[in-house]
Parts: sequence; C-alpha cells; structure tokens
Amino acid sequence: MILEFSFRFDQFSIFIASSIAIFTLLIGLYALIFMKGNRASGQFLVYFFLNCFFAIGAVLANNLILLLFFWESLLLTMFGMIMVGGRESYKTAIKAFIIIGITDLCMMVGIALTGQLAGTFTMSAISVSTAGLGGFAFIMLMIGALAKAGAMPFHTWIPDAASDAPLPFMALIPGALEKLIGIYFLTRVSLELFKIEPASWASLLLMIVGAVTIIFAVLMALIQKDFKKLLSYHAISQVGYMVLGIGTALPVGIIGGLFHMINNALYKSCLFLTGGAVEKEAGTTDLTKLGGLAWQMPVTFACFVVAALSISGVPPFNGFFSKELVYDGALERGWIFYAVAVAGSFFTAASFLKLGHAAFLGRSDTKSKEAPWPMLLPMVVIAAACIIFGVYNTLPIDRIIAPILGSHALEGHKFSGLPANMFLVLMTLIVLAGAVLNHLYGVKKSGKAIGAADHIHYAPVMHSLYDRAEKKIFDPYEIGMKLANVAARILYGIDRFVDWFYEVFTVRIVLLFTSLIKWAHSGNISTYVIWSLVGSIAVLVMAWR
Amino acid sequence: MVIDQLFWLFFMTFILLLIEGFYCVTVTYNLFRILIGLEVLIKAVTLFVIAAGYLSGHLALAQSIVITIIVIEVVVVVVAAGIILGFFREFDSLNVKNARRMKG
Amino acid sequence: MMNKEALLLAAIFAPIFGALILPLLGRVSQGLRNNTALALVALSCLCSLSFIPSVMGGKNIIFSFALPLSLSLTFYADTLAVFMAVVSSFIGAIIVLYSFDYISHYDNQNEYYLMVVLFLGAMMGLVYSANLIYLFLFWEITAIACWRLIGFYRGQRDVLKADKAFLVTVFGALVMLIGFVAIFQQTGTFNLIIMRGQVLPDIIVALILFGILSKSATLPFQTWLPDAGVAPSPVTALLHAAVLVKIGVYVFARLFLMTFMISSSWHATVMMIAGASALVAAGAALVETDIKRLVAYSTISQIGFIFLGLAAGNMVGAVGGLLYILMHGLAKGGLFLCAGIIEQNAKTKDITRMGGLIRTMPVTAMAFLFCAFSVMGIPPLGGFFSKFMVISGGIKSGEIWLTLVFIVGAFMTILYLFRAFTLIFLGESKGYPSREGSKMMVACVALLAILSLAGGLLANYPIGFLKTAGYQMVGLLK
Amino acid sequence: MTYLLLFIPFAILILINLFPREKRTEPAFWLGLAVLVFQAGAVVASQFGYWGTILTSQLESVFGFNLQLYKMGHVLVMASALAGATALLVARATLKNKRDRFNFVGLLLVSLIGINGIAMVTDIFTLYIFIEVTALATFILIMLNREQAAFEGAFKYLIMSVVATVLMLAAVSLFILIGGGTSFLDVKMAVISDPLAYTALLLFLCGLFIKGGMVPFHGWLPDAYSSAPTAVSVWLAGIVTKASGIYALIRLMVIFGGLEPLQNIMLTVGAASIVIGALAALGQKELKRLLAYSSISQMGYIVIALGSGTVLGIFAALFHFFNHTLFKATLFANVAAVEEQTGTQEMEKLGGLAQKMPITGLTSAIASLSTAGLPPLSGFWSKLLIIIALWISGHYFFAAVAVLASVVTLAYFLLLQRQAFFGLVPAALKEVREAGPILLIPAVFLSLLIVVIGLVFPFMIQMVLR
Amino acid sequence: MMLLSVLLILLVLISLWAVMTPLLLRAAIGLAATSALLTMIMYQLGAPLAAVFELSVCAGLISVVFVSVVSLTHRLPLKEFMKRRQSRIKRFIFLPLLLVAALAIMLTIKLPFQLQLPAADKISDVRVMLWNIRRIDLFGQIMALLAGVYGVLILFRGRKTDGD
Repeated sequence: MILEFSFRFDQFSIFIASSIAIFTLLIGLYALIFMKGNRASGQFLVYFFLNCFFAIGAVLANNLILLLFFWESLLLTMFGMIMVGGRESYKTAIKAFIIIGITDLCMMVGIALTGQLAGTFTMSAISVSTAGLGGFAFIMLMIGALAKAGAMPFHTWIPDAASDAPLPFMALIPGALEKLIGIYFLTRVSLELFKIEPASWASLLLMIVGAVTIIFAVLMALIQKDFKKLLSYHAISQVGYMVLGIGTALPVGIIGGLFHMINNALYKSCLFLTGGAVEKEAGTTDLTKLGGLAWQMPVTFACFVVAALSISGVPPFNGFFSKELVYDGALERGWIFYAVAVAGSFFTAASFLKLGHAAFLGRSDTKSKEAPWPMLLPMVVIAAACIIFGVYNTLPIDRIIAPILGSHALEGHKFSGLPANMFLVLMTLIVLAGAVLNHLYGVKKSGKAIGAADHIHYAPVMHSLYDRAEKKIFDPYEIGMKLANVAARILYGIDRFVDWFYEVFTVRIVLLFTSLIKWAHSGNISTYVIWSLVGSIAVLVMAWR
Repeated sequence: MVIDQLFWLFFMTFILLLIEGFYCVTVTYNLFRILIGLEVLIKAVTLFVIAAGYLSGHLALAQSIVITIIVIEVVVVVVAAGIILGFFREFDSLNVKNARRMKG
Repeated sequence: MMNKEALLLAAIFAPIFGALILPLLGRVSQGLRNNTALALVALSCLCSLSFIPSVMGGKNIIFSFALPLSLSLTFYADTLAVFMAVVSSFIGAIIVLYSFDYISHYDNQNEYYLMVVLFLGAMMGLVYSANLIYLFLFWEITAIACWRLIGFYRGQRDVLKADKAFLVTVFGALVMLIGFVAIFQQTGTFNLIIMRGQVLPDIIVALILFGILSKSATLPFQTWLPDAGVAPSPVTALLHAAVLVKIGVYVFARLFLMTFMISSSWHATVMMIAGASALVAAGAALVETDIKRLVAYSTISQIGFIFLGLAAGNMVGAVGGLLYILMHGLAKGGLFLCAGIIEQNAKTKDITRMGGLIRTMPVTAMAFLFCAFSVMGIPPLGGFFSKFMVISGGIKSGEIWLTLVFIVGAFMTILYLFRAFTLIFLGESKGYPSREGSKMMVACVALLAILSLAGGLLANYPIGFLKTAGYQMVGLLK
Repeated sequence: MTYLLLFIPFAILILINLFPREKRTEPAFWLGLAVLVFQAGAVVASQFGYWGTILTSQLESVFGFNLQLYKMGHVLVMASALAGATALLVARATLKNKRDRFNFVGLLLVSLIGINGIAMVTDIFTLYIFIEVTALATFILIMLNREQAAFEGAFKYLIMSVVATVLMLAAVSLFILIGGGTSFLDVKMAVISDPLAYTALLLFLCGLFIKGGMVPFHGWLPDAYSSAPTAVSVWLAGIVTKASGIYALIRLMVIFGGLEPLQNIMLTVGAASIVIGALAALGQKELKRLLAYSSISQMGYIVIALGSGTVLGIFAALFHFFNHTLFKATLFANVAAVEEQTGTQEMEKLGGLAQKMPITGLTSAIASLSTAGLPPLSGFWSKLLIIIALWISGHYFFAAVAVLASVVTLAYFLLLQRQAFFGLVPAALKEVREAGPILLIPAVFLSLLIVVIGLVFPFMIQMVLR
Repeated sequence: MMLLSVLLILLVLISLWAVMTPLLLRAAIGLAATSALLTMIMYQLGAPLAAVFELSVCAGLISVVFVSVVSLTHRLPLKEFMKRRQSRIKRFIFLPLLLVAALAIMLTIKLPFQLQLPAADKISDVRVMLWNIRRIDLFGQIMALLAGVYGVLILFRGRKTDGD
C-alpha cells in the first residue's frame, strides 16, 4: 500500500537511463584528470558516481514514491559536489540545496495528491484530469520537474555554481543530467499522468515558462564576461526550448522537445568540457584575459566550433533539426512563441560568436599547450555524436523518440529527415546571418572581440534592467530569503507574546490577588472578629435561602 | 403562650448582650476593655443556657452545663489577663496597636 | 521461557526501583553507578524488544492486579506500547551512554543519574499502563524528574525555568485528570482495555487534549520547551528530542486512536493547532541564536507534523505519525548531542559567535548534517518516509490547505537547519580553539546519525511493524 | 480502649510532676514519648482486633463515661500520636530552656487528652469541653518562651476561640431548649424536626469553622502559627486546629451529611479557603507563615471533600486529614532544622540548603510534592479521591477548583524549594551543617511514611474500606 | 414574671455602663455588678446551684483578677487620657443607639416558628445529673484547671528567671 519497490523498463526510461550512463562515463573520465590536483577529488568522485546511481534509479522507478526517493537523493550528491568546489562554495551549495529542496517538497505534495486522486502510486496505472485538485497536483509536479531541469524561476543557483562548483559537476549536472531527468519527468507528467491537451491551460502555462526562460536567460548570457558563466546561462535558455516543445502538446513539438533534450545534453556538455580544457590549460576562464587559443589547442577549438554551431542551430548539426521541430510546433500554437524562439536562437548565435572570437581567435598573449588526451577523448566523442545526430537524424527520431509517443499520436507522418516546412528553414538562415552581421558590427564598434555585445548591453532600457539583474534583484532565492526572514520575525513575535503571557501577565495577575489578600490581613483583631461574624451571618443566610 | 413570650424576652436580652459584647471587643483601643467585652459575652451565653433549661424543664442539665462553662471560661479569662500582663511588660502600654504588628 | 508478564514488570519496575539505589552506588564508585544506570535502561529496552515477535503475532501481553474502586493495576503491551517503549528506551540508553563523559565534571551527578533512570522507568510505566490513573501517575513522575533535571545547574535562572516547565506541565496534566475523572463517571472504569470503542463527548476530549498539548509543547504551551534549554544537553536531548514530548503524542495515539472514538471535527481542530504551532516554532527557530533553544523550537515544529499525521484519521497518516516519532527521536537526539559537544567545546551557546568548526570537529559536523537532513526529510535518511507519509495522510484526510501550511513549515525547517549548520560549522572560525568532543560522545552522535540513515534504507521493518498497530486502531475513519 | 486514652496521659502528667525539680525534664520527655508510642501502638493493634473487650468493660462501670471510639477516631488518635512525637522531638532539639521543655511536655499531654477526648466524644457539650481544653493548652504552649510576637498570636487565637465558644454555646442552649439533651442522638432528632435547632446546628458549624481556621474565619491562624515556637507550630498545625475544628466537622457531616444546604456551605467555604489560602501563601516571605496559609488551603480540601456528601467523600476527607498531618509535621520539622542551623526563616536569606542539608532538603521535597498532590506520594491519592467524590456527586465546578488550585499549591511549594533548598548556597550560609539526628528522625520517618503510603495505598484500600 | 423582666433590663443597662465607663476600675466593678445581677436572675429561675457558683467564681475571682490587673497597669497620663476619652465617646456613642434599634426590631417581629418543647427531664437533682450522667464534664474541668495552672505558672512568673 505504501511502497512497493517496482521498476519499469519501457522505451523511454531505458533510453534516458542509458544516456545518463554514457554521459557519466565520459565526463567521469574527464573528471579523473581534471580533479587530480584538488585535495577532495576522492570525495567528489564518490558523489559523482553515486549521483549517476540515483539518477538511473529515479528514471527507472515505476512507483512515484520510489521516484521521489531517488529524485531527492540527488540533492545530497549535488550538495556534496558543490561543497567540494572551494572554501567559499558552501554559500552556493546551500543556495542550490534550498531551491531544489523546496521545489522537491512541492513535488512531494504533488505526488501525494496525485497518488490520492488516482488511488495508486504506480505511474503506469495513473491517469488524472487536470481539473480542480488535479490541476494543483500538476502544477506541483511541474514545479519539481522545472526546478530539476533548471528552468526560469528556479535557475538562479546555476550561474553561481558555474564559478564556485568544480567544472565536471557543471558539465554533468546542469549540462546534461538535470535536463535529461527534468524533462523526462515533465514528459511523463504531461503525457502519461495528466495527458494535457493542446488547448488546455496547462500547455499554455508550460509554453509561457519555456518562452520566458529562453529569452531572459539568453539575454543574460549575452553580456557575460566569463566563459563558464556564459555557458551556464545558455544551459538555462536551452531548457526553455525543451519546455516550449513539450508545452505545445503537439506530436511535432514533443518530438522536437525530446530531440532537443538529447542534442542539448551533447553539445552543452561538450562546450563545458572545452571550457574545462581552457580553464586547465590557460588557467582562467575570464574572456578579457583569454585569446588566440585556436592554434595552441586545435582539438579543443575544433570541438568548440562543432558544439557552438550545433547550439546555434546551424543546419547540418543536430541543434538545427530539433529546433526546427520546436519552431514548427511553436508556430502552430502561436506566432509569438515562434518569434521568441527565433529571437532566442539569434542571441544564442551572437553570444557564441562573441565567445568563440574572444576566446579562440585574436592575439594570444598566453602560452598554453593542448589538454591531455583523456580530456580530449570525451570532447571528440561527444562532438562526433553531435554531428551524427545532426546529419543522420532519422536514427534518433524514428528509432528512439517516436516509439515513446506511441504510433497513434504521430498520425502517420514522419518527422525525421529534412524539416518539412521550408518557410521555417528560411527564417532560421536569415536569423543566423543577422547574428553574424550583428557580431561583426559589435566588434567593429567596440574594437575588441569581447565588446561584441556591448551595444546591446548598454542600450538605454536594457542597461538599467541588466544592472538590476546583476545585483540579483530579480533572483527569487534572495526575495524568498528576505520573505522568510520577515515571516520568521513575525512568528517569533507571536512566540514571544505567548511567552510574555506566561512569564509576565499571569504572574502579575496572580501576584495582584496575592497582594490584595495580604493587604486584607491587616493584623488587627477587630477585623478578624468582624470577618467571623459576617461569615456566620453569610452561612446562616446561605443555609436559609 | 406564656412560654413563647418568656423565651422571646430571654432571647432579646441575649441578643442585646451579644451586641454589647461584640461591639466592645471590636471597637475598643484598650486591651483590657476587650476582656470586659469577652466577659459580657460569656455572661450572655450563661444566661441563655439557664433560660433554655428553665423553659424546657431540663434545669438540672442546664445547671451542670453552666457550672462547667463557668469553670472553663474562668481559666480562659485568667490566661487572657496573663497575656495582657505580658503585653504590658513588653510595651508598657495596653494600646491595641501593639497587637497589630503581624501583617500580610 | 520466562513468562512474558515477569518481563513486562521487569521492564517497568527495574529502572524505577533500580534508580533509587544509584546514589548509593555513586558513593562507592562512579563507574559502577554509570554502568548500572546503563544496564537498567538497556534491560528495559531488551525486555521490550523481546515482546516484538509475540506482539507482531497478535498475542498482546497483559498483567493486571485487581484492586477496588477500579484502580486495578493493569499493564498491557500491544504494538503501539512496545514500539514506544523500544524507541524511548533505546534512545534513552544512548543518551545515558553519552552523559557518562558529559556529566563527568559537574557536581550532584548522583541525582542526575537517579532522575534520568527514574524518568525512563516512568516512561516505560506510562507506555505500558492500561489504567488511566496509573498512566497519569507515571506522567507526573516524569514531570518531577524533568523538574530536577532541568534545574541541574542550580543557577537562579535555571531553577526558575525548571519551575516554569514543571508548573505548565502539571497544570495541563491536572486538566487532563479532570478529563479522566469525567471518563470514569461516564464509563465507570479507568481500564482502557474495557473502554475500547467508547465514544467520548467533546468536553472530555477538550480537557484531555489540554493536557496532551501542554506535555507535547504545542502552541499555547510551547514556551517551556525552549526555556528548558538551560539544562545539560543530554537532558535536553532526552526531554525535547526523544522521550518527554513524545509522551503527549503517545497518549493522543493511545486514547484517540487506539481506545476512544472522537467526533471527526476534532481531527481538523488538532491539525489546525499543530499547523499553527509548527509555523510559529519554525519562525522562531529561524530567528533564534542560542543553539539549544533553536533545536528545541525545531522539536516543537516537528511535533506539529506528528500531530498532523496522527490527527489525519487515516492509516497512512497514523503510521506516518508513529514512524515520525522514531525518526525524529533519532535525528533530533543526534542534533542535541551534537549541540552538547559543540557547546562544551566552543564554550558558548550563541551560534553567531561560532564558525568554521567543521575543520576541527569533522565527525560531529557530518553527524549534525546527517541528522539535520533526516529532520528535513531528505530521502536516503529516515525522515523522508515519515514526512511523506504524514503529508500524504494530511492530504488524504481532505485538509489540503492545512497540509500546505505544513509544507511551508517544512520549507522553514530546511532554512533554519541550514542557517544553523552554516553559522556553526562553515565560514571562518571566530577564534574559539575547539577540538573534537570525547571519543564516547562522538561515537554516540555518529551512531545516531548512522541509525537515521539506516532508518531510511531499512524503512520497511518499522513501517511493517506499525502497520500491524494501525490495523488495531479504532479511531481511524478507514 | 477509650478510657485508657484519657487516663494514661493523665497519669503520666501527674507522675511527671512528682519527680524532683532538677531531674524532671529528661524523664518527662521520655515518658511523654512513651505515651504517644503507646497510643499509636494501641490504634495499630486495634486495627487487627487484639484489643480485647475485657479491658474496656470493667472501666466502663467504674467511670460511666459514655465514650465510643469509631473508626474515624482511630485516624485522629493515630495522627495525634505522630504529630505529638514529632513535636516532642523537635522541642527537645530546639527549646533551650529546661523549664520550658518540661512545661512543653506537660501542656502537650493536656492537649493530647483534649484531642483524645474529641476523638471519642458522643455528646455535643463534651465535644465543646474537650475543644476548649485543647485550645487552652495551646494558648499557653504558644507563649511558652514568652516572646513578644507569641503574645500577639496567642491573644488573637484566644479572642477568636472565645467568639467560637459563644457561638457553640448558643447552639448548645438551643439544643437543650428544643431537643432536651445534648447527645448527638437528641441533637439529630431536634435538627430534623425543628428549624430553630437547624439554625443552632449552623451556629455550631460556624464555631467549628473558626476553630478550624476556614477562610472567612481564619484571621488568627497565620499569626498564631508563625509566632509560636516551631515545636509548638508542629503540634498546632499537625493536629490541634484540625482536631478541634475539622474533625468535629467530619463527625457532624457523618450525621447530617445528607442535608443539601449543609453541603453547599461546606463546598463554598472549602473552595474559598483552598483558593485564598493558596494565593496568600504564594506571597509570603517567611517559611512558617507560608506553611500556615498552606495549612488553611489543605484543610479547605478536607472540608470540600465533606461537601460532596458521599461516603467516598468522607473517606477521602479522613485520608487527606491523615496525610496532611504527615506533610505538615515534616515541613515544620524541616523549618525547625533550617531555623536551628541558619538562625532565620526569611526565605530571601536562605538558598541552596539542599547542598548543605541533603536529608532535610530531600524530606522537604517529598513533603512539598506530596502536599501539591503529585502522584507517587500519598497526597496524590487523597486529592484524587476528593476529586472523584466531588465529580461523581455532581459538583463539577468545585472539583475543577480543587484540582486547579493544586497548581497554585505546587507554585508556592516550588517557591519555597527555589528560595530555600534548590538554588545555590549564598555566602552567608557557607558553614551550615546538616541538622542534628533528633530533628532528622521525625522528618525521615514521616516522609518515609508518605512514600510508603503513596506506593501501598491502592492495595490498602480494601483493608480500610471494610 | 414582672420582676424577671425588670432584672433583665437592669442586667443590660449595667453591662452597657460597664462597657462604656472611661475608667478601667469602674469597668471591672460594673462587670462584678452584672454577674451579681445574673446570679439573682438565675435564682429567680430556680437554678440555685448555678447561681451560687456564678456569684462566687465570676463576681469573686474574676473581679479580683481584673482589679489586680488594672492596678498593676498604671494609668494613662492625664493629657493622653483626655484625648483618648473624646475618641472613645465618639466611637461608643453608637452602641446604645444600636441596642435601641435592635430592641425595636425584635419587639416588632414575632417568633417566626412555633416552639415545640420536649418532655421535662426525669432527673431534677443537679448533683445526680452532674456526678452520674455528666461525669466526663468533671474530668474536662479538671483538665482545664490543670492547663490553667500551667498557664499561671508560665505567664505570671517574673522576668525569665532561669529554670532549674
């Protein structure tokens, strides 16, 4: 009744579990070398592989409670890994823990509610409508999934972690693993548990969240001066595409979202790995100090180019095809979503041009040699995967993603191969060209590669928004903490009032009576005699009444 | 009928003497006068016992009770006098204020 | 095989009467006294453990000695009683072990051990007694033991706080006594076994609830618990975490779940009170700077969760509430004992003046962290299962908004525990040269942390055991 | 049995005075103790029926007293024996002047005779006489060492007892007028038939209230207890006020318990004295005065139990009567010990004595907790029975008052413990040592009795209820 | 009947005078007079033994004690005495008024209930009653006297002379 230890091996969960395993293996290999210098590397690796165990457990679980069990255990390993980062990294660790901890509690409520509504906790048997209480449960579960995936309202810990946490962590968790698990659960919830229809408010909500995540995260990414911070913002914005895709609740959108999930995992982890290589060899990830690494680190540069192109959605690479599907779905549901998605990819392209130009091209004032082969191997493998998934995209779509939705949902037509809607392809090409122009204009205007996005940065309206964003005004975590402290003070006030009631109020009342009685005992005998007489009369009266 | 009238007469005297006794005890400033008051009270009660015995025909019982009362109350009054002497020895005055020192 | 009744009596009266001889042993040698104290508590724990198989099989042990005026001395070991007995005596044993080193350099230790063992004996008596008056009798013995223990340091402020705690609990207990007498008038007996299934009018329920809330330090009466932080930390661990506050919860379960049927409106009211208490205490914990008061407030908040479970009125909630008692006992006991080590080494109770202790006290830090995770309800540790079941019980009972209040409480639990952890262990040290606690104390703390973790991984055994208790519950609206 | 209780103390009293002047205090003390031990032994023996009837019959003819010892009387006699023994031991330890000690024994025996008389009386006038005898002996006892405060306390007690006498004798005279006789049977006949006799009974009750120190009439009690030397306070608080006031009330309520208005009076007066006694005790600065108010409050419990009008109520009242003697005697013995060691009884000057005087601390803790009615001790059982009696007889409000007032009782005992025993030792009291053995024996014996009764009580009920 | 009422009225008046006289000596004498009057009333009611006892003990012994106490305690200084006189007059003036009021009330209201008197007592002789039936009272009297002896011993002895 409460907890059966049941697993389920269907098409979707096996796929996710295997990809988790592959990524952990590759990045694990990378991490062995990267963490050699760090004194807590042993501890880090323990958390690293424990994390993989829990992730696979969560994905394969068929019982919602079991899923929650593994899901929240990830919290511990994540907290451990960030703590290892450095002396000051505990602040981010705690920030991440609190954000994801709180959203997991919401998810716990969601799961309890769904279980109660559906009568059982086994996921395969649950189907609940999103009306009334079900809707509330859906939102709760959605919050859990989005937080894990790193979507907008719950993303603020990822940029901080970029600077504090060790890089392999950034590559694995925000880079690949979280997206996989988060979107996996989101799909389970929206397709299997709640079966949201395209017209329903739930899908609209998801699409809005996706769109918002895309645009704001990429705008923030544009102005970043640090290699890893820029990548972390992009990790957040890419999630927006997946959420948008699944949010459309159309087969094309969902296929697009899932395909984008895999692609993102690939190129995002590859970018992080290149960032790691740069950091290890060049000693810093600050773009202003970097430059001209292309010739010193050719393999890293090559992988970076492949990954950058695929993330920007340049045709032959995998990013392009999954984005096209998402665009198709988004356009069908509403042009505004499509416009946001396209704008998103415009800025993504612009920022990666800036990053590539600043980091790899231009003069090199630092002498750095190529990263050791064990670090290069995973990068090359993942880059190759990016290319394969792009060019030969029927393999991932038809054989892996399509069966997930089951044949009836696909209404017959095939999504793999070249995108059907030519208009979208045209638009994407125009946007990419625009991005290159903007980059060239930016570089010429500011004179150096790093300033490519300054003209956007210091535009009148944008300038004040950026400053406030930098100072974490909009960060829900800070707002939440202030709110919590204010609420705590009020509640502490209540507690002190109750304490005052005991310590001061009742004591004073009682002592008032006591002093009254003591004053009454004036000591002279006549009062006592009078009392006795009055008392006897009272007794007589009481008896006779 | 006569018995009722007689009883009422005795009862009235008893009540009047009681009022005198209690008034004297509560109002006076002098310890000795309190004794006087007490003695008046005892006399009132003795009277009433005898009257009750007389009216109900149990005069013998009343008399024996009165004798015992007198003996015991004498001792009480003597002890009271002793106490007053004690007070006098301590404070050289019979003012009631000296007997009001224990408050609260 | 020694018959079960003898074991039952031994479990109860061995610690109580054994405690009386401890001061004498104390004069002979400290070691002897300490070990006998531990042996006594361990004895009652083993006896209770030995009941588990027979109780699981459904054969409850009963011992009764007929007396007039329905004051017959009856002890009844059913699943609920055995569970509580094992939990409290086990944690009590660990705390006694811990206090060997903690109390070693204070004076009037004899009285300390006397009172601790008496306290645990009274707890056993209370848990097993099936007669309301004897239940009240042991309830008050624990209050007396608490009074002497809280006032252990004999300072002016400590004794004042001890008196405050004593008065509040006795006041609540007396109101409860009125309730018991009212039950006696209605049913004509104090024996719980006979009265199983009776319906109680609201007045009596209110009176008894008054007592329960005062003992388990819920909202209207919660201030005595943080004030009792002046006591030595094994005492606060014993009092706040593991045993004393659980008495109120146990009596709630024993009366309103196992024996009497109460009107369903009470479920909502109890949950409301518990919710308010959880929130207020969580808020206070977030603001508090004294380490013991902070953990005490967190206990009040977690007690609110237990009441949520028990008052939910369904099987999941009830089993969750009882499991919560076990998990919270272990975790909170660990937190308090860590607080003890920290306080003894860092020479200060004010967490704002601590810092960077993780470098000098790694094991304690890890134990503190694990126990904190268990209290927060993070999965691999036991707290997760109990918190989940309590919340799903709350939702199943239909009180969605109330459960949300508890969720906010859970949020704040995470916040204040992490605030405490960071202020104490992380950040740069403020110049207090603190070295690790003594071997025994650290071992106890580590043991409790590992047990919390084991509680999570092997959660099935306690849950299975409690499910059998759940089936016997009368008060549940299935 | 009945006559022995009167004649043996009388004989001893005379015997003591025969000794030559120098060598009389020591034997007087031991003989006094012997009387009390005999008395206790007699009560215990009679419980098991050893006390043959042969002994009583001859004396019956010789003296022709119409005395009769009921089961209730046994409680009073036993209590007086215990309280007397404690008073004697405390007196031996505290009264320095040899002459005072000798007079103390003498007067103690006189009041003992008075109390034994009260226990056995069957006639309302004889009851008055014995009450008056004990009162007389107590006036003089209070003034034993002729302190200035003692005069004031004794004087107030005397005046109030004269007022009580007036009320009682007025009632007696009315009984003679209506009933024709003063024995309880005639009184019972008169009260049932005639309203005037009913008023007389009420007057008699008021007289007893004054003697017992119930709230509207209690003015004299705190002054008398606190001004008397501690040994006398033990005797006074332990048994005298209770015997002369409360015991007589119990005897009357056994006969007239059924009358509804009487019950109401008892309940109101009892509740008033519980509450006001407890609240006044909370504000006190000296130990003895605090204990005096606590006695008022505890006697209020006995009276409120009588108000329930059921047999269980009477039994609970008697049981609390006996328990109260135990705790009050222990507490006053402790006060004596504290006074002897520290020289003062102001609570401000005291502190942390439990460290220096462990046994006294322990016994005072046991006695205080038992008075507050905490379970393992005997006080709990009597309070519990009182509450059950009140609740079953339907007086819910009064039961609630009785229960909740015991929180205030606990409050002022905690105040006492905190100020005197439980805290840290102040500088001034550094050299305080444990009290002498003579003072400790009674305290330890009585607190042992409290604990034993507390544990054994449930099993003891059968034997007592029979 | 007539004589009895006159005596009763006299008794009340004399005791009023005894209570109100400023001088303590006069009060003591007044008290002796009241007990004498009481003796006459008792004699009138046919209770000779009680009357004799009352006369000898109350009029005799108590008056002697009171007079000796008054003589032992010296008088207030004149000035103090005059001041005290005024205040006492002011206080005691209410007493007679109170008495008159009480008398008026009692005269108006009748006995609310009918008085049933019991059958007369068989034993008419006091000696038989006292010695045979009420023997316990004698024992009580002895005890009271004994207590009185102790009282006198302790109270009236001089300054705390050290005991033997």
